[in-house]
Amino acid sequence: MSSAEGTPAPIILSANRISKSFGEIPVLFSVDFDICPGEVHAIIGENGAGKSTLIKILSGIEQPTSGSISYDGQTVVLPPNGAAEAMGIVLIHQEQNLAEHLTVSESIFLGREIKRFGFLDLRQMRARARAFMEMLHVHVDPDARINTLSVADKQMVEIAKAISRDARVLIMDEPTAVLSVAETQTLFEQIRRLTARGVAVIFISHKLDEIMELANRVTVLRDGQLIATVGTEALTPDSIAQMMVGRELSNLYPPKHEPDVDAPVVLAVHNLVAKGVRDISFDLRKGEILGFAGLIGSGRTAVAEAVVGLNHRSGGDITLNGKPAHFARVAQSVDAGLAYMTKDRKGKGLLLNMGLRPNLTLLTLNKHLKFGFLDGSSEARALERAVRRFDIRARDAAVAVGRLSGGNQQKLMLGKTMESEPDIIIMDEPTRGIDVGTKQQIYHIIAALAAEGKSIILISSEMQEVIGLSHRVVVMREGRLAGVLEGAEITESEIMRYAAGIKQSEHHDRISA
Amino acid sequence: MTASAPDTAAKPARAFRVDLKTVGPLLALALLVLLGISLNENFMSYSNLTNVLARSSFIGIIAIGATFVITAGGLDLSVGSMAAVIAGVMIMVMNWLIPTMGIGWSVVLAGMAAGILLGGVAGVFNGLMITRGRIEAFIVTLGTMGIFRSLVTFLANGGTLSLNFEVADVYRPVYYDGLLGVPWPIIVFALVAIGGEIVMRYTAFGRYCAAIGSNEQVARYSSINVDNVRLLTYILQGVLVGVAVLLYVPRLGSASSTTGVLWELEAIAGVIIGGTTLKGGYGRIWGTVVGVVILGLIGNILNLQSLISPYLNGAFQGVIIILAVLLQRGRRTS
Amino acid sequence: MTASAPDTAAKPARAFRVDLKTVGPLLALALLVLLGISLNENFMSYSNLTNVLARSSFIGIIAIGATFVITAGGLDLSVGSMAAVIAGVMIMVMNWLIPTMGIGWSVVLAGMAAGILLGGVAGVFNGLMITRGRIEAFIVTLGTMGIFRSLVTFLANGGTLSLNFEVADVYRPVYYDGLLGVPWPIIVFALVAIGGEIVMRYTAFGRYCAAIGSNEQVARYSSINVDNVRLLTYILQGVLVGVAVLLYVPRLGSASSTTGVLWELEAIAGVIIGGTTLKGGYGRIWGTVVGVVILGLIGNILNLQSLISPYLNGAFQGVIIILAVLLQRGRRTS
Amino acid sequence: AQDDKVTIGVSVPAADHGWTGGVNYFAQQAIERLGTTYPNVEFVFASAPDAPKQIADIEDMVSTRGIDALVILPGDPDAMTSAIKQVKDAGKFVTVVDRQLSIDGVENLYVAGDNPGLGANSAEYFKQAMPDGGNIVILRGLPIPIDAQRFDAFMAGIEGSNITVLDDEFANWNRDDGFKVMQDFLTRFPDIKGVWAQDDDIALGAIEAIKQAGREDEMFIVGGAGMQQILQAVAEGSTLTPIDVSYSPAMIATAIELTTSHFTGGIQVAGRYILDSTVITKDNAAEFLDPESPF
Ligand SMILES: Nc1ncnc2c1ncn2[C@@H]1O[C@H](COP(=O)(O)OP(=O)(O)OP(=O)(O)O)[C@@H](O)[C@H]1O
Ligand SMILES: Nc1ncnc2c1ncn2[C@@H]1O[C@H](COP(=O)(O)OP(=O)(O)OP(=O)(O)O)[C@@H](O)[C@H]1O
Ligand SMILES: [Mg+2]
Ligand SMILES: [Mg+2]
Repeated sequence: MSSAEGTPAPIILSANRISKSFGEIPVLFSVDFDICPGEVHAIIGENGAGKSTLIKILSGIEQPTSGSISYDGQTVVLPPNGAAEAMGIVLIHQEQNLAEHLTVSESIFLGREIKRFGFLDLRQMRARARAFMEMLHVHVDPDARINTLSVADKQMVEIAKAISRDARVLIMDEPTAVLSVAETQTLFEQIRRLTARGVAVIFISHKLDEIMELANRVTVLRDGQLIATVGTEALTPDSIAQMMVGRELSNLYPPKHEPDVDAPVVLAVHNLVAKGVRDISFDLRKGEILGFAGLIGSGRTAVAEAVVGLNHRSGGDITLNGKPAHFARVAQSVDAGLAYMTKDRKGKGLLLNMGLRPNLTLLTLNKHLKFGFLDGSSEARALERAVRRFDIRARDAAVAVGRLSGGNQQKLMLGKTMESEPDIIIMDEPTRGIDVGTKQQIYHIIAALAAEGKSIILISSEMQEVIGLSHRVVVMREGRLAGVLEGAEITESEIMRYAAGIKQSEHHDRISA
Repeated sequence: MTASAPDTAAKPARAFRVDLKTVGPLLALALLVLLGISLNENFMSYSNLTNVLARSSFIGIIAIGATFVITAGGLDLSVGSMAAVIAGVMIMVMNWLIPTMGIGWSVVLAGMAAGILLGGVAGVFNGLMITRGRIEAFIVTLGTMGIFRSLVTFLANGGTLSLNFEVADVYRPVYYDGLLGVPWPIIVFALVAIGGEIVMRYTAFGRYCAAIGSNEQVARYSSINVDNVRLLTYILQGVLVGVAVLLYVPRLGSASSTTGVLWELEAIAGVIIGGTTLKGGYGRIWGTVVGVVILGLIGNILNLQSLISPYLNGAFQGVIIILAVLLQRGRRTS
Repeated sequence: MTASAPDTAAKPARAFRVDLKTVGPLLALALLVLLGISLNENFMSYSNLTNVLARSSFIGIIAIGATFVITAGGLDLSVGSMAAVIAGVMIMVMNWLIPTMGIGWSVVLAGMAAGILLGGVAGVFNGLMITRGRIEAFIVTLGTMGIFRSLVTFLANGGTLSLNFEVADVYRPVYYDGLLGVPWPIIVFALVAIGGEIVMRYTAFGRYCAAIGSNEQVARYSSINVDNVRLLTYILQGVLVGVAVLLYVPRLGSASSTTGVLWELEAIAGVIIGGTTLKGGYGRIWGTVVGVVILGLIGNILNLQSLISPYLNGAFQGVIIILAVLLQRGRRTS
Repeated sequence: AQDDKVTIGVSVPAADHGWTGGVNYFAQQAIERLGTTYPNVEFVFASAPDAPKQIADIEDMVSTRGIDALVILPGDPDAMTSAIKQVKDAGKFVTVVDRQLSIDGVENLYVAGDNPGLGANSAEYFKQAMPDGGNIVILRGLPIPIDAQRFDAFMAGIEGSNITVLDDEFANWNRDDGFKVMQDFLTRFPDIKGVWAQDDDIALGAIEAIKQAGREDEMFIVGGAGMQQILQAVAEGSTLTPIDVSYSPAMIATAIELTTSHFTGGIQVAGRYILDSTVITKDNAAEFLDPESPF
């Protein structure tokens, strides 16, 4: 382990001509992959390319249909169900994998509890859990139950859990999808600390700048085929994207069409108070894309959920198209043309055991009634539309949603929300886990919607996305509105300054005065 | 049309299992029928089959309601006691109305209306305690199970409530007669089953039940009024218990504290043998029908043979129930 | 030490509710005790309290096993019948050993060993069918419920199995005597409860139960042997049923087909009143103890007064059960 | 230690079938009646679904209600014996009803029904009504000892006759089960001359099944316990239910009265009172009819 630094490092883990089929559907075709101690090896590829499948095979969760795995130079059959952890191969799943009823410290040590005299050493586990969380700069009580945490905090718990295991190979499947810049940087610090100690890290992300920053080598998959494995030095984000998508990617962000200055305000929120939200006011104009930026837990989601009636609102007024609106339930906001797309696709967005069709139409079933009964063909048409529009790729159209690749789940959820044909759309992390190619498509869709006169609130932890798309940006901090940025003010550093509390908005002071 | 969609996905190995999942209950049923035929030549007689189906109709109708409740992630333990109290009240209402309305169909219809109404009210009560009171369904319906059972014992003074004989004569045909030789209970059971299948598969309500049972949170975020849908399942359950009792009362014209004992267990067992999952999220009405008929046949077959000591009836029942589900066991692999 | 810890994270509004969740069952218990005191001055007498606790010990010990099963997302409906069959076999074994071993403690101890062993075997059977056979726990244990019940009826030839009187005299003190005036059943119950609490909270097994009940997949990916842990819960349940029967036999000295009827329902009710969730993932042993004692007190209180018609006992019970849980209803808001 | 206040505990099984329903009814009737007649006698009544609960009830009566006497119809006498003995040992007057405890000499007073007698008397009637023998079916109660006593006595009674028992099944002393089992017996056996249901609830269910099959002229049915509905038919000379065998749940009332008079009447009551399982025919049915009774 300690000899990580030297010259040609020995390969610690490799996949040799791995193929995998689910039933009759092939997903990986004879893929080779290897990783050395101290190295970060990134895997990139479109949604459904087979990245998660590959790393599941590398960690024993799935068994390959053909091909072999070598570990420490030995050909091995990895034990199933995460038992490979005992061998030093640790995986952070793409879909969060925590038991909701357990506490943070229970989750971190699940399966490898610290014991004293045969009994659990609760104190030590709690202390170490706290230490891990502090190391990651997360402010979460080790005794907090998982179901009280936000999606991002859960992700940080997953990371802490993985770091806590003495990994020799640490595999992370899109760990940063729900993290904002600051958390991502903390994570990277930890990854660098681990690689310095000789840990091998496999890293999957759709954020190409992260890849450029972190990875030593990059493996590109497309449709289950290995396209190339290249050293990062030889790459630019553009060239990676091209290898991934198989075509040139220009203009990730569409040109901004500023809405009319006198465009009417369609949604006005005044002095909103709710769980995790303290006195928030903002306006949304017709045809506008209003970005919401902030750190994890700054309350962006809480604002959205309070506005649409998913969470109890304890104060403040909401005006929709000039009329006061009180959404006691989501159904009312949907009817009023205001839709919210959650970022928690597993817990709140999709019914994982059901097919694509019932998931797509769940929000808008009433549109698919004929004489009061469900019209299957109308639902099928809706699915066809959504598949085309959002490029949902299910190798098997009848598959349960839980078996779709993460990105395709996200696209389906987008489709589901758009089915309600809202005038105002609140999108919470809309491109979570979506590949660059599709991201571009979605950005264009968003821009087109705005151009059509729809209004969009874009909550995103991906700074570039907020900057690239938004006409104005609201920055939140600790449940309050820290500032509103417009035009040329919308820059990364400016947003960060507000988000971190270095700068306070006079605008905000005015409102709360 | 859409129902089997999620299943076709699987790999060959799975495909076989998944097939079993659908065919499993039917296979168990077929095996039982073969067993019955081999034991007694009268088994396949028209009268025996109608007897069994007519008897199974009460539990069957109740179990169809239970399928909705369970699909939506709930549970109703009170149905047996509810049936008893509804039967008791129906009888009392009819007896009480005789002086004013005289003997005849009007009294019976009034009794029926009272029964359905009471079922609905009981369902509303269960449902409100569960949805608005936010108490576990198990506890609420365990509580009302005791309450309803006590109530009927109290009303019957520990004994039996008997329907006036003349009214009973008017009412009797509802159990014993039928249409074109098919007894009414079977017809009603079939209608409820078809209706249930349609509601489960071709209405928003059915879809919402599955969604709520699958993931309540997702349902809520999909603007489904979770509480109302859930409440509705309990009301539907109550009304269907009422319907079942409408067919039960004319059979013997009486109700006592023993009426409907353990019906809840039988209904739930029928639902689960039929392939609905107890944790919710997936319900199958036709499976329930098959499950209930399987249970009915087990009892019938036991009475048609002398090989098994009656002391071991329960063991035979237990073994068959487990085997019936073993035939479709692919399901739990997930 | 940790009990209230998980809650400290919450905001004030939550804190109050969460408080109720922990205190709820205790509050219900306190109210019942007050009711008892107001009804009868002998309620708080030493003999009455030890009577109630000793009686509750059977169900209590079984319910502690059920807490593990339910926490791990399972269910065991067979415990009542299992108790009957264990009691029957214990009695038969003891009667059968008398000629060889003579009257005395050795026979009793042999009987006890047989009881525990049989409980374990029954648990293994249930557990294997559920984990290896992949059949829903509801169905497996409904099946074995019938099988066990039949078995005891068969063994008793439809009647009663009675323990030889002289052996019964030797054995009797196990129920009726005690240590420092505390009857043995209460001592055993307390020990099992303390042991259960320790296992649930301070061992990996307890934690794995919660993890499996909360999310089986997560548990599996954490390299927990889900099947084995689950199997163990059923074995533990079986062994604890055995322990409960050890205390039951000296009290009644006999077993019949009616022994242990509906104990499963009472045990599950105790577990849930105590705050464990039926869907699994969260279990609380001390809550179960409180829940079972609440159930025991309800029966006692009904005997303390003559106000409520005995026909309405069940209704009173039902109402109290619902109220007891209503006091901790903050829970389901999530 | 005769205070002027006397407390009598009455413990019976829960009303889980028709006959025990009758027991509950008659016990409460007697308590109400005697309670008004003797203001200084207080009654404590409890009914229990199973043996542990019934033991709990009597424990509570002793430790919290201070009873002077206990009238008990033990649901499961073997299981109850030692608990009842404890009551006796605590110096209480004990009356046992219907079912014999497993050791002798515990009770002061025994008011007994005669379960074997019910079986034997019924068998006697079958032999007499079917001198040439023939096929019969038996619908049994629940698999508990009193059922076994009745059944064994009946089987012993018909031994040596030409009566063939085609099959027996449990009908759980319940009308619904009586109906189902009879339906299936009718399907299975084309030739049934007699049905021994040994309980009127079962008989009522079975009768409906027989009527449905239109075979009421082929056979007769003998129930038991003397339910009004059946007695009415017997009195009217029905061929389907030619007789009934008494096994009145009112025996509990007799026991309560006797026990009360032990305390109020100054008479020492003790010993055994056996209430016969009388065969009720058209001729003597009138004696047993009581329009007030719900049973
Ligand atoms: N258990 C499964 N059963 C059937 N098909 C599956 C299963 N798991 C994955 N697939 C299919 O395999 C393909 C590859 O999925 P995978 O999750 O590896 O993609 P990915 O590259 O990780 O995509 P993403 O970027 O969206 O996460 C997809 O078409 C998916 O639907
Ligand atoms: N401790 C908690 N208990 C219950 N719910 C909580 C808790 N913390 C947050 N939530 C809920 O979780 C959701 C996420 O809120 P949060 O304020 O963290 O969103 P956010 O700022 O968008 O975070 P992110 O940066 O991760 O997107 C909100 O609905 C909030 O009410
Ligand atoms: Mg993936
Ligand atoms: Mg038979």
